[in-house]
Amino acid sequence: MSQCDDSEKGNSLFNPTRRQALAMAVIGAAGVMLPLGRPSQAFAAAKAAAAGQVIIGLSQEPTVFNPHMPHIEVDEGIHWNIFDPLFGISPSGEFTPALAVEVPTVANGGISADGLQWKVKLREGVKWHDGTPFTAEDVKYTLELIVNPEFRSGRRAGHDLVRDITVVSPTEIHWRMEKSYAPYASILSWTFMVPKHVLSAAADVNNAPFNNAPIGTGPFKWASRVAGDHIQLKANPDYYGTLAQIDSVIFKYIPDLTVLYTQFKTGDIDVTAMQGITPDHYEEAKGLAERTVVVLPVATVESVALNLERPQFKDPAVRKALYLAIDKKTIIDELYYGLVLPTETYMPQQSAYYNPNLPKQGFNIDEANKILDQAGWKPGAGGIREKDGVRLSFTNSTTAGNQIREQAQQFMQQTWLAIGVEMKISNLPPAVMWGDYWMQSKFDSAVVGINFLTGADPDTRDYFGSTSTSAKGGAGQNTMQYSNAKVDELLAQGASLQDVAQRKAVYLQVQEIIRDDLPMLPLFQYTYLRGYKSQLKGFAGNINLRIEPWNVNTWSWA
Amino acid sequence: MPQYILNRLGQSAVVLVLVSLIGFIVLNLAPGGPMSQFALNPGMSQAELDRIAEQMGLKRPLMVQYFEWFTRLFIGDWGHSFRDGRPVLSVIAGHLPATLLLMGTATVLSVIVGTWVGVLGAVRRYSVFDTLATVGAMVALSIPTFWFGLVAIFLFSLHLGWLPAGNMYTIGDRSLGDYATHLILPVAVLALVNVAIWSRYMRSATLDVIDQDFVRTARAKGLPYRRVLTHHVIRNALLPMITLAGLQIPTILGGALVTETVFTWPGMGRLFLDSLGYSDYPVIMGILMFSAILVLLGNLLADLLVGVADPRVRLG
Amino acid sequence: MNADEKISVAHLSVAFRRGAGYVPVVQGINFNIRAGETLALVGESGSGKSVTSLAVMKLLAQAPKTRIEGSAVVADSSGRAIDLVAMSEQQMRHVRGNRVAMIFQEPLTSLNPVHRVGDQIAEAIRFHDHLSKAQARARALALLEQVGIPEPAQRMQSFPHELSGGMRQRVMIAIALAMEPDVLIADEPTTALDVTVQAQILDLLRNLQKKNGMAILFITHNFGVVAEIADRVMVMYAGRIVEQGSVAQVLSAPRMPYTQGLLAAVPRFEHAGLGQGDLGTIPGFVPDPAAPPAGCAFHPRCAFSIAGRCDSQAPALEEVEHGHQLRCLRWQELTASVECAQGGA
Amino acid sequence: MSTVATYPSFSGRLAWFSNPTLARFMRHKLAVLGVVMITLLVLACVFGPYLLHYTDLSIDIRNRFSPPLTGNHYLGTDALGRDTAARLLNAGRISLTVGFFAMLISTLIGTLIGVVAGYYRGWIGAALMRFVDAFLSFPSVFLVLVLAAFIKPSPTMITLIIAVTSWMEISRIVEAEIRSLRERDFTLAARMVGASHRWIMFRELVPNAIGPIIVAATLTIANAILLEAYISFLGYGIQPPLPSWGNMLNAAQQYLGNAPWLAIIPGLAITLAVTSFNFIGDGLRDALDGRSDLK
Repeated sequence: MSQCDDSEKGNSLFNPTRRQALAMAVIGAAGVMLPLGRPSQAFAAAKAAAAGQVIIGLSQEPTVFNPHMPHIEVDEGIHWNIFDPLFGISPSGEFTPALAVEVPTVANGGISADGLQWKVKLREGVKWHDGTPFTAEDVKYTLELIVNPEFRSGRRAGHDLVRDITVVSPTEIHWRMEKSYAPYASILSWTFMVPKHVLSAAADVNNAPFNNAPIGTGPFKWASRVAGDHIQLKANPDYYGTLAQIDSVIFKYIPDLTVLYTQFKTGDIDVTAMQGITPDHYEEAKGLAERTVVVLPVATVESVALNLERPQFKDPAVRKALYLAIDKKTIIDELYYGLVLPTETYMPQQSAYYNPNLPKQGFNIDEANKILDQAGWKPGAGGIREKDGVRLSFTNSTTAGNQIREQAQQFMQQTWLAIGVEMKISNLPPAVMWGDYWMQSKFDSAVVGINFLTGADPDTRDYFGSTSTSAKGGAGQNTMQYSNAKVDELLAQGASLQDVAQRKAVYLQVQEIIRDDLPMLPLFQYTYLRGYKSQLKGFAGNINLRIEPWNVNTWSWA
Repeated sequence: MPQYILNRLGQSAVVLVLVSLIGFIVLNLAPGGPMSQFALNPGMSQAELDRIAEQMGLKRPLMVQYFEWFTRLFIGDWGHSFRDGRPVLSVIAGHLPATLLLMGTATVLSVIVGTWVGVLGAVRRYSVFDTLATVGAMVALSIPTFWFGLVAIFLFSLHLGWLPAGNMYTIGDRSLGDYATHLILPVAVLALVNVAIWSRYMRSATLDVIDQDFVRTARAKGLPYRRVLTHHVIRNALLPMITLAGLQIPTILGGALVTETVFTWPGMGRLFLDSLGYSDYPVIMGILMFSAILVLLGNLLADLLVGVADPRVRLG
Repeated sequence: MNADEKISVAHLSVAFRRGAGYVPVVQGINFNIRAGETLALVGESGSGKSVTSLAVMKLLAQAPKTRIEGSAVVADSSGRAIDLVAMSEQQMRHVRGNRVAMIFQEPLTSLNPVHRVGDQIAEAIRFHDHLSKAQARARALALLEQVGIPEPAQRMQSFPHELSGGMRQRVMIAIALAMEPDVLIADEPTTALDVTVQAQILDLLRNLQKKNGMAILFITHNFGVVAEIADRVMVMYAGRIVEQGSVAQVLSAPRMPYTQGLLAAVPRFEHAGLGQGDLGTIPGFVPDPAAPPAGCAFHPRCAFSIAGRCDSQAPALEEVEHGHQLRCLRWQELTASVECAQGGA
Repeated sequence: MSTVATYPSFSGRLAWFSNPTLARFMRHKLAVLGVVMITLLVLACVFGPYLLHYTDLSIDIRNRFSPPLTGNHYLGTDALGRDTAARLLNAGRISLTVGFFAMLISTLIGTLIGVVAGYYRGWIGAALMRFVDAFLSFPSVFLVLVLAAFIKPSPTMITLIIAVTSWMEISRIVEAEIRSLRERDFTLAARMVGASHRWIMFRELVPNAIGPIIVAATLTIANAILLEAYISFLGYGIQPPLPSWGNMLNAAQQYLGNAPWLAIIPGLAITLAVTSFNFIGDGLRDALDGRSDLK
């Protein structure tokens, strides 16, 4: 049964585990003759290898377990532990082989120099959780499923460029790209492989049993779910990579952050994830005995997105003045307890493409007033500035219920009033806020946290490309309706280039232009406060992913 | 009897159609929708959102969607959750036990305490106890349940650390005692209002009974006071309370929803709120329908119970 | 207390609390009833006759508060004299339904609607004799038979609403007689019944009384019924006895104008069972006990009242002949005219 | 079940009240307390903000989370350093206004439907009452939340949402009242002199049913305030920076451990207001029900 290739794990520690796997397989296949080994002894030894449990507290409930169906961040915490991509991405942004033996690059011949031909060699001996071998057919099935019109696919961008998928052998697959598309490697790094033999057997793939009892190749197997309460995963002893040392992982759904924190304090949960610990609890949490609290930067950047088609925002002077009149430091230091990272760009500071040399914003009401005066915006009725019949008055919206953000909003409202700008707050329920109101650019301005990147890739055409505005018939998230020919040109260039150094030059320049144009007023880069019991080893964030319980198989209890 | 049940069911059908129509129209005509939660996903665009909505059948005419949904109700197909794709009925069934545990415990407690307070208040009308109970009930009815829950959490969980702040059990424990400690706060909060309601009604029902001739007869027979109270006063005072209990189901259900939201109780209320947040229309509709059915069944059951408990009532 | 007197009530007064003080509703009632004797207590609604009977049983409602004074002496099961007025609620339990039983006007509302009649009878027995349920039920069955209910075994299972009015009152009587009490207080037991049924119930009571020799206090406002069943009559007005004597004395020769008025209201044809409306021929209403008229309580309604006398001087109870007492300042002046009238008829 | 019965003559120390209903109401100590509390609360909300040192919107972020009785912040400050007292009183304006108008609208709807259903029996009445039953047999919190979660929130919207989900009790009461009233002599008299249906319904019948309507309306305010607080607490109601008692609680929830007064104070205000209305409603019920004197 278990004939894994041992090449990667020469560690003798793994031997008992394989024996346990054997025993498990035999027990699973009840009725098969029991080989006269020493199963009980093997069992005891195996327990020493993967034992105990860890409880991860989540403030949202994972509910989508088919990684290719529309889902939200929290679901990916489950995906990462059950499934594998062909290759993953490390916190430092390097691709690491997973189901592929090596990461395809131009250098190793995996990708042709023009970026059109892809060849991927797959790991041998990998098995799905149900014991069926993983082959190139599964990869082909996965890539085709994502673009299958029958399938309710969460995201097709990039995959729709794939053509002529050829299974060369069970461990090798080739395909052709319609055009060179550098971000595709990043996209593939969180494209999880799903089993063909399970999904193709389902009558309706959109409602397949798989969707609520996923089968993957990852370090953990699906065990059970109590909807609305928790999900349990069990260590996969047949995993080809680093074997999990913790046997049972429980994702506990605790919708209230106060309760979540209380349970972290009392030790009912071992790790906090998602919204985790609120900034106001940071000081206290740091002082807790036997708890470790870390501040993990994430790629999401908080900004005030401006709808540039609104007459108020067409004048760059207005955008500059607004930016100057934000007391960023107070917002960050007081409301966010200094735990988030001030930023001038959309690019996370940990990215290789981050531009650290952008001009720093400084809170300056006088300067802002001067800019507006010079631009001809004169105070009118109620002290609100106006010019050519346009009043500097607009609404600002965000998701109702995001406490700290609402506080920041009200704080900005006050400082902007000081420069004769009236901002009315009109917050909306999430379903309303992020529906047409956002997607079709029906807002004036919005406070929003966006991860502008495609995985670790610096491509941001979706957000800043002039053809990405839905309200103008484009496809993308450029809801600010930003349009700059130079940026368009640079972004197209950056996406087609495969060379990192060349790309970097392009994106540094993009950041410069956007800092100058200010289609959105960058506030800060988010960090998440994460707490875990100090005995837990191996916990680490990954800025290139949307959620951190991504490497639970490397966790262990001291 | 069957005629009566048929009549009641006929009325119920009207109620169900109305409730479902209102719910359906509100959900589908309101701006936003289930797609908006994916709007900020990387690489998402309006075209992609439209494609998914199309695949989910959300782009068809509203009436077509409604009729399909409604007719399928009868074959037990309440649709699939937009979130996890499971059948709505099994999603609800998964959350029902927690709600029933909370509601059941709170209801039993409220009935016991409320009956006691109400009867005692009526027997000792205008006494200090009666006055306190009356004023107390009015205040209890005026306290916002969720706020009371917050204060209870602050006091007993955060400040004193005696009781858990939420959830139904500790993972890995799940002993009876563990359930019990988790139940205390939410049950107390939910029961507060119900005790108030129940005791007020019980008091007036008891007052109606206590001066009746048959109670005097019972006393004239020389029965012990307790026996007069239990077999004659309370037994009769409880009759109108059965109907009342049926009518109270919406209140109790609503109260459970509120309590669950404060104590992160993994029941239907929590599910409802989560489904609202994610615009999970099938589940929202399912819960609306389910609660309506629950209420109607409760009322029907109450009517049947009155028929059993009161020999004078013969349903026909 | 005389050996054959089953109940002896002396100076019984009842006052209800109203506001800060107490309002007297029954004042200084004296009577006793011998074994096998029936005393009728007659008066309009509000005259205090029901309060008197409930005071003896100590069954007055708890609100408003009441104050009972005087004594009501009966014999306990071992023959000792006990004063009900002085007894605690706990002690009263053993008297009620046991030594003194009571039946009420409305048999429908006086029976618990949700219990079977058999159980309601057996219940009384169980708690006095500490019998098993089965034994108590056997006694109940015998009692139903005794009070003349056909098919008693089936009726045991009936609910009160399934029985006719007469049957219900028979059940009430069965409950009252369960412990063979010394004294039966019947508070208008026939008022709510049809005339024919009335007669049957009165017959039943008479027969039962003959058998077990109990004393009956029979409260009514109907002189026809009084004539049927009572040995002696007591007429009550505004909480006081205004006339009492044997049935013959009071009914054929009433001396007190109030009694005369009551009797005059009864049509010549002995139409038993006519309602209270018949008594309305006396003008006016029973006075509010909180604000009683000065002098004779009846004077505002009395055709014979004399200003300056009846409205200032309270009459005492005077014996006019052996066993016949009345409360009127002018009875001697009036006697002559009454005799003339009767003689002339 | 009629309140138009002539009241029994009343004698005693309160005789100086010409109106026996008012006299009965004044004897109800809790009801009087309710009136006093509500009056004080309304006065405080209307005039109080002018007497304070701060407005509800003035942010002073350096002094956030001051506990009560810090300097001139009598009730402390919130997460933005705004004066809790000022916010509380301004929130009171919103919450009480929403409650009042929700009551007004739902009373109008309820009365209208109740009168029509009670007056036209037959199928119109039956159909309307089925409709009422449908609404009544439903946990209105669920419906309110569905409405609030998908509609752009504003005080007007919230008022309407509360109103359209809380008129049923009133229409049931009115229907029963009208049904009994329409058999009375004065209705027949009106009909005989040729009064129109509308005249009879709204000029003859409604004024006579006004007692129970007022009682129900008072209790509706109480419920509307609670409902508004709950919706806003869940974040679907009145949106900040506009304060309401409910959204103050919502904002306070996160800081429950560190700044509990932020949660306790608005809750007390809600309880106070709702209790007062409930007391008043109870007192009115007793006062308008002539029978209570006879008991």
